[in-house]
Amino acid sequence: YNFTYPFSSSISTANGSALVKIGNTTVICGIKGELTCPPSDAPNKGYIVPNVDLPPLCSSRFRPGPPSEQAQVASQFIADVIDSSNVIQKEDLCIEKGKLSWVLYCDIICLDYDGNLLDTCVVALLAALKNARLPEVTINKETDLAEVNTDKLHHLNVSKHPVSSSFSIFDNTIVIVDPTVEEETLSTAMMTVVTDEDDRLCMLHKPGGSALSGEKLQDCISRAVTRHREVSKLIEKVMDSFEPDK
Amino acid sequence: MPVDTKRVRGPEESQSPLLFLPSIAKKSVAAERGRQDGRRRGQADVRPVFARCGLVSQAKGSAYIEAGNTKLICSVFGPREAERKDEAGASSGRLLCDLRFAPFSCPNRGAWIPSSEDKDTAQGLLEALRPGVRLHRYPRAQIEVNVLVLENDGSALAHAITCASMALADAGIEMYDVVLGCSLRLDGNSFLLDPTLQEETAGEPGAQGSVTVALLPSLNQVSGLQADGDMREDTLAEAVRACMEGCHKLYPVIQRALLRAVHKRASPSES
Amino acid sequence: MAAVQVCEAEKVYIMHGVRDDLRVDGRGCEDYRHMEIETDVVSNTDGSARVKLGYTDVLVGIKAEIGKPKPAAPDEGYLEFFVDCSANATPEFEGRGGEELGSELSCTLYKVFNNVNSLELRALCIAPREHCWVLYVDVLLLQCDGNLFDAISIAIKAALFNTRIPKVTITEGEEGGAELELSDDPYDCVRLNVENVPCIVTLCKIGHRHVVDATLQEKACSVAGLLVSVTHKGTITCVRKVGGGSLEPESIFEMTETGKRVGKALHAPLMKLLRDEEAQGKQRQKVGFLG
Amino acid sequence: MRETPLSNCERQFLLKAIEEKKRLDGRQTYDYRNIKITFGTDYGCCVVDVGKTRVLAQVSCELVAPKDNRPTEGIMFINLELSPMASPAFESGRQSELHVTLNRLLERCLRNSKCLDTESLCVVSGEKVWKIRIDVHVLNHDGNIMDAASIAAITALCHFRRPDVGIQGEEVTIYTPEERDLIPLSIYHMPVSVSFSFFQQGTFLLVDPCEREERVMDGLLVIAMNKHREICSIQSSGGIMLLKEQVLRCNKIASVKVCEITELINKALENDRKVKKEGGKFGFAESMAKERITALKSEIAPVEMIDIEEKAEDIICRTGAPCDTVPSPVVRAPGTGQVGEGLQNAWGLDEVEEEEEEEDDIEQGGPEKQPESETITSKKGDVVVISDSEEEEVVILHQGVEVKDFREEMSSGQKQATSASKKKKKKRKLAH
Amino acid sequence: MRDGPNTHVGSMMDVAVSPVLALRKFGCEQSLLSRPDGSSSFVQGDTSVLAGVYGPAEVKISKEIYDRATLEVMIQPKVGLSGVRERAQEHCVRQTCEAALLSTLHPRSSLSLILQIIHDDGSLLSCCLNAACMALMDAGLPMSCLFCGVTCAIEQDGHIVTDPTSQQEKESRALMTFAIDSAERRVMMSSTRGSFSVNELQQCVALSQRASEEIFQFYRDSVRRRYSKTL
Repeated sequence: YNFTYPFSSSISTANGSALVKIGNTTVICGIKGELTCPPSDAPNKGYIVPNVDLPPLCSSRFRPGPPSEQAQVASQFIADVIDSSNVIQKEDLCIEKGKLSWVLYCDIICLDYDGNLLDTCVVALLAALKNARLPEVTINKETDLAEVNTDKLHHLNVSKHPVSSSFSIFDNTIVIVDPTVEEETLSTAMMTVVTDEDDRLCMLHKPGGSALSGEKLQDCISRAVTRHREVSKLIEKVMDSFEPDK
Repeated sequence: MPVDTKRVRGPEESQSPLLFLPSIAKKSVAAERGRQDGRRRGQADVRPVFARCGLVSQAKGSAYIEAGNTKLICSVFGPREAERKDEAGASSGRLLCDLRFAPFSCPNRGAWIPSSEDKDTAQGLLEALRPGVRLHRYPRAQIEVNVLVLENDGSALAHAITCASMALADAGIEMYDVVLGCSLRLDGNSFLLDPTLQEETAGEPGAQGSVTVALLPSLNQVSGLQADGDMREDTLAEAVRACMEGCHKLYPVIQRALLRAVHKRASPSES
Repeated sequence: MAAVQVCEAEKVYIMHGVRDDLRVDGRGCEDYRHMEIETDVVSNTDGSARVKLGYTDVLVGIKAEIGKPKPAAPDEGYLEFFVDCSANATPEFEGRGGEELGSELSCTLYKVFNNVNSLELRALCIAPREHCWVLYVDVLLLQCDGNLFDAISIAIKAALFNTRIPKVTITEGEEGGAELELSDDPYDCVRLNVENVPCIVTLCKIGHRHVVDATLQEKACSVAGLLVSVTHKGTITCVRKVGGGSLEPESIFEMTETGKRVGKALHAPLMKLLRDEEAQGKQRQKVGFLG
Repeated sequence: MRETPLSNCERQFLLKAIEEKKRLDGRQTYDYRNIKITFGTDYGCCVVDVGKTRVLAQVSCELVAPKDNRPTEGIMFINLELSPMASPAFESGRQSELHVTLNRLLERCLRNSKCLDTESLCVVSGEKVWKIRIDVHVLNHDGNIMDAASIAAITALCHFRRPDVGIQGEEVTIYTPEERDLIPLSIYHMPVSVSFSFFQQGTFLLVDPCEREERVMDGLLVIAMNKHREICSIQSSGGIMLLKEQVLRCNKIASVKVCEITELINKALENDRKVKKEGGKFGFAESMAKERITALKSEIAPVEMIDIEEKAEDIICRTGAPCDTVPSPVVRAPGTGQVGEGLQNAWGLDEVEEEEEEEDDIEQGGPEKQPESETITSKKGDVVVISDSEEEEVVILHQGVEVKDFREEMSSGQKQATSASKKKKKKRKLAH
Repeated sequence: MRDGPNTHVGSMMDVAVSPVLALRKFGCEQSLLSRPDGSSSFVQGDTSVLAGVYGPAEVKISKEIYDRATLEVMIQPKVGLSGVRERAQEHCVRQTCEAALLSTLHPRSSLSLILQIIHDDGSLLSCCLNAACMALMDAGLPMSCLFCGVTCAIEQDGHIVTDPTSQQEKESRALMTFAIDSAERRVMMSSTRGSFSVNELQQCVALSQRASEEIFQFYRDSVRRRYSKTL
């Protein structure tokens, strides 16, 4: 592994934010909560809207304009991770059934692209969610309008801690953990395993590429489990060191 | 209605919780003599600035600047082969500027698609930078400047100018001089130099205005000037002078940051 | 922007001329070209004007529509600007070519009108938080021969002068909601106070002097210019540096000074002209687009 | 990708054939190609083949707010998609001229002819109406897309059933098909378009041109008509001048063709209804030609699961449990607002390097405790740079990065070594 | 010109039916469209996908890769425009095809694969993969191996279901789709939803490998049948 440096930075305009650096890859995640009507098919749920942006700023391979295919795939990956792992119970985001709920916009921007984007994004998302605080909202019974109390801030209830580990595979023989951008382009396949704290898998994402046997898969999974322990310990420590300050 | 099919979509409408704040009388900034962060009005008081070069490993040059809560990151790519080949680009290079605000950079969430105002800010950035760069040294090439505002707490354009010129210098692009930006808010009869977002938006209605100046400090040339609001000619002149003074205060800091970056580049080869 | 190629010798000629306060077309440094203004040229708008400045030709139409006020200013109406650079003006605008210039022009117009004094926005409010008038200002470039900003700003002022917004009365609807009723009488309308609407003066630095109302040739000789928008009282609502060069601080001060002086002098005859034209009323011979 | 251009001799051959009243596929001048309509398993979905041209139509619906000026009318939305599958010349995401023309023609044929009773789609006046959306995908382009699309669209509309709604006070509930039967749309008439192509300045006329013929034609006349011989839309394009008699003749032909096609559609609908009622097999799976040599079907294939579990267990056991002991991350005292720490390497790398890392850590630990980012404060106008802490810090942070870069170079060799060792490990496992 | 719609009645595979662990009836038709260089429609139960392949052909300069062919995959949903979810599926299918195709044999050229969803009744991604493989075969593109897609769902009670319908998908706790290669039956692609244990994963992998045998046998049969006349 390269080094992991999660800096939980404080962007005061966002409800929660985190800057994470793995090796040279740097990613910032900002969370902003807004109020909306809950979806009609699930009136007791809120929304989580993750989007990954790869601006031309982070590497010369990205062009300005609408998000590239890679950014879209990364966005969908993060959305799937949120769905599969239940990192936040969407029911927790509901304020009043059928009337009002939170929508969390999780905007993830890559500042420096040097491979292993997905892992960095997942760590950034998790750290930002853990550090996000939303104001209290009550519905005024008389006027039927929402009232926001910015003095009372609540943490989100982060129920699961998914951590992802990416591997670069070279022809079913060599497996490299935490690949850099060079290693990613040279590899014949990529694989990302997302695990949670109960050692269950949330995601086994291998978008094609050279084939891998079941044994090899198992090997990667057990590495991912170990990796999960390291990373979650790290996030916890960072969060702990934060709390006394506030 | 066109929908953005290239991003994960949320609900069709959502409102910022800030709109639902119980309507407590907003704290009036103007009533106080001083400023909220302890700086004084009318004085060339710039917020503490933290600047650093060379953060983005993939870019030719990059810079990060933090002034108060305003945080910006900038990276520079190029010179590389120009994409548009028209006659105008034959003799001198093209400078391309892209300035974006992160969706979470403002109190109200912004959209991903840049508004025309963002484009205008980028245009202002381009006009301020262009006089400082020796573009004729890069015929048929283009230099790309990308600025991302991570958090906007006022004076975003001014700091974007400073940050971008640092990144250009870090990338080793030939320049006449660094370009420094400074902005000012005219509130009533007093100046607020390097205003915060609150100072930019709040204030008494009436005599108001804002001025942003870009300066080439060692040549003493103004490379960019934008002002709006309602002001007299002499107040404008005074405001421009105040901004220039602010730029000069910034100058040694930027110089130091650049020097440090050069030292850093030189040292690994020695060791 | 539509640019012309000017050779070195011509540049020197123009620069020397400017130094001696004599320009290619015989004007002095602070003189405008011949200007023609006609209002009420497009019948299906609420206000319109056409301005010809030399060969520059712009048409402005204003449409008033009822909209919702912006949450930040619930008791004010607002203006929307759109500048259309059609391929009519120059073939360079074909396709998407004119888009950039158009958005730059409209952004500047937003800035120019971004202050409380230039237009009484409160008068455009119908019901706070609910309804207000939105003025859609559409600018069409018919021909470009330099100094677009000035021509557009004058045309907008004339069109705003010409704008008539129908009166609106609010009645209680049967279900408790307010209903809006537009007055049918074309003479029962609101006029806007355009006294304070600023005009833009663009100054181009050529050599050591600066000129107003530069033609395309003159523009090609200057490295930088300053755009100053001035009200009739002489206050400045917007300043922008344009062009790729830089300016000395002293010359900026000089240029704003000139801008203010020229701008202030521009307002009085303009208002007089507009009033005269209106006074002629129906008898006025419409020139229209054939003239 | 670009379309393969048509060669001159091909063009001449085609024109010559038309002059001799012959067509490539052996049809007569006024003949249509074979029209085949098949339905999907769900309502409002059909595939129409006109010769080799194939079009898929799907109707869907949702509740939306009506348009302000038409508060009691439902909305009909038509979207024709030229899928890149149909022809290499079609690009996805870009609106070509052909695309716009066809969309507009289809809209005029269906929406402007008011074939659908939009008022019956109103649920709550001014608040909720049904929006009927017709998606037409062109799957294979062999000429005369317009006719195929119009047949597909109207057939899908006739086939479609929308769910029933109930209104209780302000609540609008949509019933599932199990609760209440689905309701068909009320269709006033069935407009079908017929295309005529003209050659040699209008001297020769062909019905239902195929792709080759479309490429050599001079002009096109599209007439949309229903079986009551009411013209719904008519458009000529291609810049030919037609005589009045020619248009009238086309009209006559069209009325005959439309009747035939309507008959066919009704028959197909009837057939589908019957099959559905009898509980027989239907859907695309059934409509697939069994007799073709290119097609094959298989019955339900069982998958044995006997030793799956053992196999899975086996794999897991062989790889062994992940190591439980995790090196604890080194956490330094947090600074004023930012925390940064390095994590030690977990496995594989040499001890020497780990030592080196620790050295970094120590170096880094020091300054980071100090407050960050104070550069200038101005006192009475002059600049004082409190740069000691910052300078040091910047230096260190940079060193962090550089050391890493440096290490990367250094350790690239090691990395290979580690991966090689991994490889060995795996081989050993396999050898078990 | 490829062989036309000759008539030939083949024998149906008739095997004992087990209600839980089975692939639904599946069928395939190749070269059914006239324009594309290769086309196929693959039907699994009620799920149906149509695939068309163009290429190798001229490539746009901006997309040119100097040592191999550029593969583009487009998935067209039945209703509306394709969004981010389709983009992620396209990405999976593209990388799987790229691994199987010997694209170095056609440098500086373009291959495009278009998948049109005809009907979605569960196991959509695996049906897309199967249709893609058949279309690539039909187009006669050189491949190092074949691949097939298998979807497994884990129900709430822990039972594994192969080739689930959309109803089963909705009720399931976790859903996995694998692409299996024909050479060594290894996992080429994997895409999952929901959380599951390692053991469950390995069971599903093993199951998919078993199920892939059936599909490859089907591939073989259909190709044999198709070329039976020309032999």
